[in-house]
Amino acid sequence: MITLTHYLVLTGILFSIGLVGVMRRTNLLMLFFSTEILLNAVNVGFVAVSKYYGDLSGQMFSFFIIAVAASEVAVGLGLLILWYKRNGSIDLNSLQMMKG
Amino acid sequence: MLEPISISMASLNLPALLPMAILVVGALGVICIDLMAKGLNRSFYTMITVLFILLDLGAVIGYNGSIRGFFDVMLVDGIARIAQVIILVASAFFVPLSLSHRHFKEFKMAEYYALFMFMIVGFQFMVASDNLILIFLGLETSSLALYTLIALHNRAKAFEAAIKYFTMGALAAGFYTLSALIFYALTGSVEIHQIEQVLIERDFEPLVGVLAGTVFMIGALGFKLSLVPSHTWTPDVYEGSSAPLAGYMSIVPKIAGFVVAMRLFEMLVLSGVVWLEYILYGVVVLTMTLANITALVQEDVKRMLAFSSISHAGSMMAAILIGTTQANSALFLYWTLFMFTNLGAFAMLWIVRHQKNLWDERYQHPFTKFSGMVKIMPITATIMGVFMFALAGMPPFSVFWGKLYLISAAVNSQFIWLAIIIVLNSAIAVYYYMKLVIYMFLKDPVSNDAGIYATNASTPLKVIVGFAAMMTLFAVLFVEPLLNVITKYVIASGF
Amino acid sequence: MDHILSLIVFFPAVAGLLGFMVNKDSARAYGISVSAIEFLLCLVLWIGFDGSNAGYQFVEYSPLIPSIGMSYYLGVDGISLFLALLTSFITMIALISLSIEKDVKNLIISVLFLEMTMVGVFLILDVILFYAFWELSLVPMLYIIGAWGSAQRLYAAVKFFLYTFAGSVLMLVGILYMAFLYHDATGVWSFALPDWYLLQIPFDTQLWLFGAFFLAFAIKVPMFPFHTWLPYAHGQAPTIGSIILAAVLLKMGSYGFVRFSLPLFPDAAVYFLYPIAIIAIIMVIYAAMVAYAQEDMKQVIAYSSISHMGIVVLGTFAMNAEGITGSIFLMLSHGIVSGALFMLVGVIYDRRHTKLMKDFGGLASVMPGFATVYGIMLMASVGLPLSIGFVGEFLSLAGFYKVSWIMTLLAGTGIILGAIYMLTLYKKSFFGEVTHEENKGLKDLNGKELTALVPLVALVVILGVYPKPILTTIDMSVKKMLVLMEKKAIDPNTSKFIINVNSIGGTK
Amino acid sequence: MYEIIAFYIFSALTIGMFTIVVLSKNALYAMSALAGGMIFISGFFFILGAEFLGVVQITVYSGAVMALYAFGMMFFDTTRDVKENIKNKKIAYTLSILSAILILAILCAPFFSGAIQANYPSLQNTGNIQMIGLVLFTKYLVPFELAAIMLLVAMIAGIVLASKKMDLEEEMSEECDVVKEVK
Amino acid sequence: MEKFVYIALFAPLLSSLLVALFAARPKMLFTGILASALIGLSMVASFVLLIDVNANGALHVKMMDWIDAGNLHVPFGFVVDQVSVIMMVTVTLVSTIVHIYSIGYMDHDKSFNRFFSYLSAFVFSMMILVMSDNFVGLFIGWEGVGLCSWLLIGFWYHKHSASWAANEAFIMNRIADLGMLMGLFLIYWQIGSFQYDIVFAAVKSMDITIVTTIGTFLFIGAMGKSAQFPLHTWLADAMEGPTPVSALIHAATMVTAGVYLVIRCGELYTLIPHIGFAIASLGAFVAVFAASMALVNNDLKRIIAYSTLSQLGYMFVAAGLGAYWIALFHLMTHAFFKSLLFLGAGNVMHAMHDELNIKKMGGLYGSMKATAILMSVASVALAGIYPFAGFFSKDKILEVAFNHGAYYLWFALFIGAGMTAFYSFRLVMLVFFGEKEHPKYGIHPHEAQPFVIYALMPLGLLAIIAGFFEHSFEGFVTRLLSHYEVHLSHGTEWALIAGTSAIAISGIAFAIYMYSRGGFSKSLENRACYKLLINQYFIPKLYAMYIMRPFTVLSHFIWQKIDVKIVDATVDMIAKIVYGTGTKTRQMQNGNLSDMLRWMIVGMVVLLALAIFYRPMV
Repeated sequence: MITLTHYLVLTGILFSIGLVGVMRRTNLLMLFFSTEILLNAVNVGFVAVSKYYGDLSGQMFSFFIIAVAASEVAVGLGLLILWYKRNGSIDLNSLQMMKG
Repeated sequence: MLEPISISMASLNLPALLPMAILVVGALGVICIDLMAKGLNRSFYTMITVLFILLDLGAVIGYNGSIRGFFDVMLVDGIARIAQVIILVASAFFVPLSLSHRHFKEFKMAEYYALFMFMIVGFQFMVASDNLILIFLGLETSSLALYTLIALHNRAKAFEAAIKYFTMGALAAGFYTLSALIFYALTGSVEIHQIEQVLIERDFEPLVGVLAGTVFMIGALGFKLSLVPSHTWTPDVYEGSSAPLAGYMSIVPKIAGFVVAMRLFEMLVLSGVVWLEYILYGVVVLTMTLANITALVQEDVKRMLAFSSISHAGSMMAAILIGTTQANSALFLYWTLFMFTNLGAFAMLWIVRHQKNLWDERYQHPFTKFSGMVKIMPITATIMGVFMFALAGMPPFSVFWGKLYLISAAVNSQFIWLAIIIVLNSAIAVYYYMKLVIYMFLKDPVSNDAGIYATNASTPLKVIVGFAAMMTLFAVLFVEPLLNVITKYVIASGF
Repeated sequence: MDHILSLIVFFPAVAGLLGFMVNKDSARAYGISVSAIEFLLCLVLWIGFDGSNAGYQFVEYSPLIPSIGMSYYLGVDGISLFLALLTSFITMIALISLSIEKDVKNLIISVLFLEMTMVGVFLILDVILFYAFWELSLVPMLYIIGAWGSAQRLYAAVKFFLYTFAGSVLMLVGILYMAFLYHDATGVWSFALPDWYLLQIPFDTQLWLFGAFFLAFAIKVPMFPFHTWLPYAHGQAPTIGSIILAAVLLKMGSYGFVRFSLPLFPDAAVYFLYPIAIIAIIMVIYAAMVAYAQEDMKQVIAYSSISHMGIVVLGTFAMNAEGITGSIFLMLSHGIVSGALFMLVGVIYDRRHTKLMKDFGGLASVMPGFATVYGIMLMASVGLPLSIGFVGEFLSLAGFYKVSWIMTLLAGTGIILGAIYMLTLYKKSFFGEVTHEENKGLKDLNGKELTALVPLVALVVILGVYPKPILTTIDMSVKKMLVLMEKKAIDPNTSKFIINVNSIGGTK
Repeated sequence: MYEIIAFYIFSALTIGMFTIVVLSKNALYAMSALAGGMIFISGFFFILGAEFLGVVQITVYSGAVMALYAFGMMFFDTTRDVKENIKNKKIAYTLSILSAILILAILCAPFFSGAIQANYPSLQNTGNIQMIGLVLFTKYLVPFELAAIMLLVAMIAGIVLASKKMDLEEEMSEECDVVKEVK
Repeated sequence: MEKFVYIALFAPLLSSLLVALFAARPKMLFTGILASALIGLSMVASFVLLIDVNANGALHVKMMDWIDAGNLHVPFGFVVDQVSVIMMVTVTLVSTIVHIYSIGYMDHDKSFNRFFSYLSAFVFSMMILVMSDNFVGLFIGWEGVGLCSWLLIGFWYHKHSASWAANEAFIMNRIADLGMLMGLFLIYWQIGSFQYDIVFAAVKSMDITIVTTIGTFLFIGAMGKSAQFPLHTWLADAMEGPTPVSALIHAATMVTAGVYLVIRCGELYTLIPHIGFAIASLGAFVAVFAASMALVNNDLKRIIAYSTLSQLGYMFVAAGLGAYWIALFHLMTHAFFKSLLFLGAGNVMHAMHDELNIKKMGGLYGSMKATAILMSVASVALAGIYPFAGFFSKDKILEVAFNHGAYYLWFALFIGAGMTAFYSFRLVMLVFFGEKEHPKYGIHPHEAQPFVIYALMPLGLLAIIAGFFEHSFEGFVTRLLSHYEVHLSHGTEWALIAGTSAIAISGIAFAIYMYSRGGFSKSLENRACYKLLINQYFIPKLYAMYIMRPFTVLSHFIWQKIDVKIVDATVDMIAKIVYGTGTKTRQMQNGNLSDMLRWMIVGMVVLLALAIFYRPMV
């Protein structure tokens, strides 16, 4: 029997994978991929809990998360394009102008 | 099968949505005008924006409906209203900073103003709800708009700032959703008041779950409030943004964040989750101290102010930690006073902005830039000095009264050590504020040309700075009425 | 006379603001006029002051932030009256003696603002506003030291500022905690000092609160080991800065002890009496020895200030009318004398641009008038009877004798050591042959300097011979305070102690 | 039984895909894996009876988002292997492992409760999409509108950021009436 | 009579202030005359008061209140009783003569006017000292004479030695003054008043230990002013001042203030005879100790200074043993002949162009007859030869010591008397008789101006005849002071007188014999005891080595090591640590996005770990 815990653990695993990506990716585009993983992981959890409680709020949350994810992609890519036009690189290490 | 649904319009309480609607209309209107008439002057857009903000403000102040609205998604309680007023007032003052002497590309774009208004809408939703979904959406709306606004400054540094802010924001969004998930899993609800109810019913069991949810929420809000260790974006983003936006960022997103934090954390702290109290204590102390200490060694005024605003935010978290009515009132009082002072400080930076980095390759506003300013522009230097003293918590300038009230709240709730840490931090902080004063007043000028300092000065900017200076100087006179209003609303909303 | 205190407090600030309109050439005259008017106002205050009334007079009260209990509350009693007078007097004299040309307008405006804050500290009865004035006084001083000081001025100014600022932040917590206690006891918020006086505080709490206030005052006084900002501040400050710093600013600390530490926390004050007395004695001896080792004339006087302030602290903590009255009088006399001494150093510095004693010698023959005034001030400084310095020192030590004779003896060595470093200073710079060619052509005191110095000399003698009118007025308020302390003490032993140290007989 | 098998298969696939996303050196692989992973996630949605979300997941993510990423990737010319200069790998991996353990430890805790009264119960005899619609257009109408605004913001942002207006040189973007040069 | 009190007191002040107006001007003769006249006026007033007191008893005057705080009330009050009036007369008399003398002596000094201002100021201070009716008033005068002494010793301030000596005198006196202050405080807190009459009335019923303490503290004060061992070194060094100063301050008046104090507090000291005996012992020791140093010294003024020291010792013996009137009597006679001796020495110095080494003089009798005679008279009086003044007073002191059964004291004084006679005449012989050494140094001595000599005449006369007033003096002052009963048989008394006279005469004779034959052989100078004496028992060196130097070193150490390196460095270190932490924490802000993200995750990990492993639930 697949319980809620199964889904939550899956969520945890996926979220952790996302964190790994966030921490190790230095290509900004691929770093954004990792953030998508984070949101997707949470989506699974929400739907599972929603199902478990028979409550729709979770699904709603998921729905909006998907919307947010889509918006983020648009803005994020826009920023990346700007940066790329200016610097010719989307490597994270090129973002070193400001520090200290 | 589904029942037909009948909903009375009155129960929706649509006026609660009116303020946001006004700005949405404004934003859309601005875009439409841009489509129809190209090349309108920035002053037009600025003033239209200010007008809409004022209308919005009127709607917020004039609102007298019930607290709940629209299927209980909206929550227009006291703190929501105060926070909105602060957000709108701050916006109304920061937007006109676009009317600088120099012309900047972004201020010519109608999109800038539209995004600005959308951003405000996002913040307003954030504070006027206790539904985690709506809060999330508000947060994201405002954040996305803000990232764009930063990038619109169109400098390499601005892009860098925007990307850094964006990426960290995405991670924070992940934390937020995970936290919401945990709370949802715990309680089956995404509304803070219901979460509270269920948690209390179950006596916070399983505690580890509650704490995990809290931890991720600290992560998410901590990013917004720039709490250590999620604060690292702050100086870079402030440096990369234009001064008006940086100043804006030091005030408005944070007050929105504080309201959410207040709704969520205080509920937990006051219900006896000691763990959170300890953690918040630690975070508060760490944030204040670390930011202060790092600010000491900054070479750029803007970065210094960034660290200083981190530190101020840290001491505001103390208000949430304390959690009494007085502390919460102190938070809003402090932030109002801090708003005027920071408005002044950043507006000053905006005024003295120069096209080229004449003083330092790396920094736009290095301390050396301000050397001997009192000899060249005595009044400017004096006003800047007043802002610095105010930020340092020097009596009788504005921030002092906020700090006083906050420490008083701490003392009255027996948080003596917290109070001591706060004041010790202000003793450290005074050094870096003083550093600017020392540069301005006690060093010899590098150049005697007043022109290079005032390249960006214009009448609107001067008026704004003058207003901010007045508010800073004579804060003592309006602390009482302000406090009365704030306390009234804070009590009304049960905090 | 209803609002004379407000007038006295804010007149210099308003005048300072208007001073921005005054042309640079006339700034000095403007400054002198304003400070003279301020001094006259203070004199009017003294004339109007009812010497037989020990309580607060000319009280002005209006609520400012009622929801936290803060009010605009002014009042003057025998203790603060003369300190306010001293402030206005010294400011006037300092401005008369002013010899700086650079940015003189800014300087004068700063001094006027400083005057406001100093007078404010002495006359305000609302603790929050007291704190505000207290902190605010640092700002003009920072500017004065930092902008017109000598080579190391930035370091000195910053050190002065940070040290004293850092010291007083804990006081803020203390103040707020007092307010909390007051609210707890009465259900009303109040920051009015006379209200607080009536509050009885548990013993342990008193200890903590005493500590919080103590640090602020101790740094300001400055007490060992918190004194190291002072030599730098004095060493680097321009003459006018040193004068005001030594004459008035340091008194704010000792005034704080009298005004706050003793009447608010009598038990704690008695409890901490011996540690503080030991620190005071260390101050006296240590600072005197360090002063002896100095090569810079100004540093000698700077350290001598520490030494004298040690006696002030000792007198204050004697807890009897003699000691406290004496210490307040000593504050006045030290204000006048150290102010004059710094002014004198300034005179010679203006001429020679050095303050090192080895650069002088034989000045007595070149500048006899200067040497005479210096000598008079020196004798006042070492506490010669019939000079102003004796009365306070005698009373302070006499007062403390009742508490502990051995400590008084140790502190009394300050009299000897004071003579040693002062006479050495005088010998090195004034006696002997004129060894440096540059010194041969030095001009004696000019009219401006004489105008500034003669009133000081006159006061030194007049108040030395006839201190009674001042002493009785102070004494009245001090006695009232002592009665209060005795009545409100929690620990019966404290009351007993206070009664005992105030009565004749029974000491060993 | 069927659910168990599906869960494990989808789990394995998703985890695998996402692992490829975060570890692959090739951006194209990573993107493809991401797209795959998202589709497999929609599989969970279907398993859990959230058909509407499953569909949205596929359209929005696999359709819109991935398309955007694909365009971006072409623009950035990262179809080849990406050289990543990862600093402090050890710290990153230690942190990763730690965070994974902690998150899992917490999510393993049984913190759901049976005594929860569903606020918006899914009815047995109503389709998922119907129910969603019902809730979305009553309770969540305001968030829905806000989401619309957010998408509008994103759209404007995307357009503005990528538009020619932002191509101007830095110096040109700041005009001044009086130009003063200072040495 | 009150007005005479004020005249006696304020005429010197007026003189000082008036003359001070011209202090910076070149010499003006009238300042000297004015000062002398005003001091003379004071003297006249004092004599009037003397007569009045003799007739009507003591006079109390309260001028005004001075200090009023707590229970402490100190007025400016004056008492003119038998003791103070004697002191007043002595002081003003000697002062007047010294003033007149100084007109001649300071003739060529460019600071002529200043000198008279200081000198009159001194007289004023001394008058306050003796006339005050309370201890604090006495302390005013006490410190005031100290100040004037400082001014006058350092009068020729361009001389390093003079200013050094001035400071030494002041500081040494301050050390003693502290003791006195402590005594005053103790009196105050015991009795609540400083008035003599109240205090002396109260001490009778007080705990004896407290009285002892008070007596000790007061005597410490007296030791400083009267230069008793170990605070004696300043007196010899004080000879750097102009000679009239030495005559007035360091012989006749100020240095006797200590004795005056003990006499004044006689009622107190009679209660504590053990302290009195200690005082007497110290006095006897100093009498011999100082005389021994005078034996070998070659400095004209230092010899006289040591002699003064020695005579002060005699006075303390008398006072300590309770013979207050005898002490006072010796104080008075000593004032006359000792000032005469000094003033004569001043003449010699003038004649010798400020040469002080008596070995370089000799044979001055030829050119300075009057001075020689006057000095000889003074020396004889000092030696205590009948019928000169010194005989009466000094002999009495020896009698007292013997009578008291303190034979050691008596013996010491007895030896001292011999030494006194010897060194006095050694001086007379070396200066006025014997070989003329001065022509070798190109000096042509000449007698002082006639008015100077005339001015000295009264002193000479008094040195001769003052002793004959013994009985009337005794009768006068014992109205206030206690009587001193001598319980010796007439035979013993006569034997004592004979013995004392014999040793004095033999001392004189030995001196004359030795020095008329050219003095002692040079080889004596290599002896250890000579070295010891000529170096003043090495005490000044000891002070320099073991007090002054360590003090200086310690002061520098405290400043440079403790104050700068520890106290200040600690403060700076705190600031540096905070600042240094800033440079460290700044590295957290390295601008790398990856690190920023990691920091966020670190925060989460830490908090999660805390959430799992640390969950306080209070």
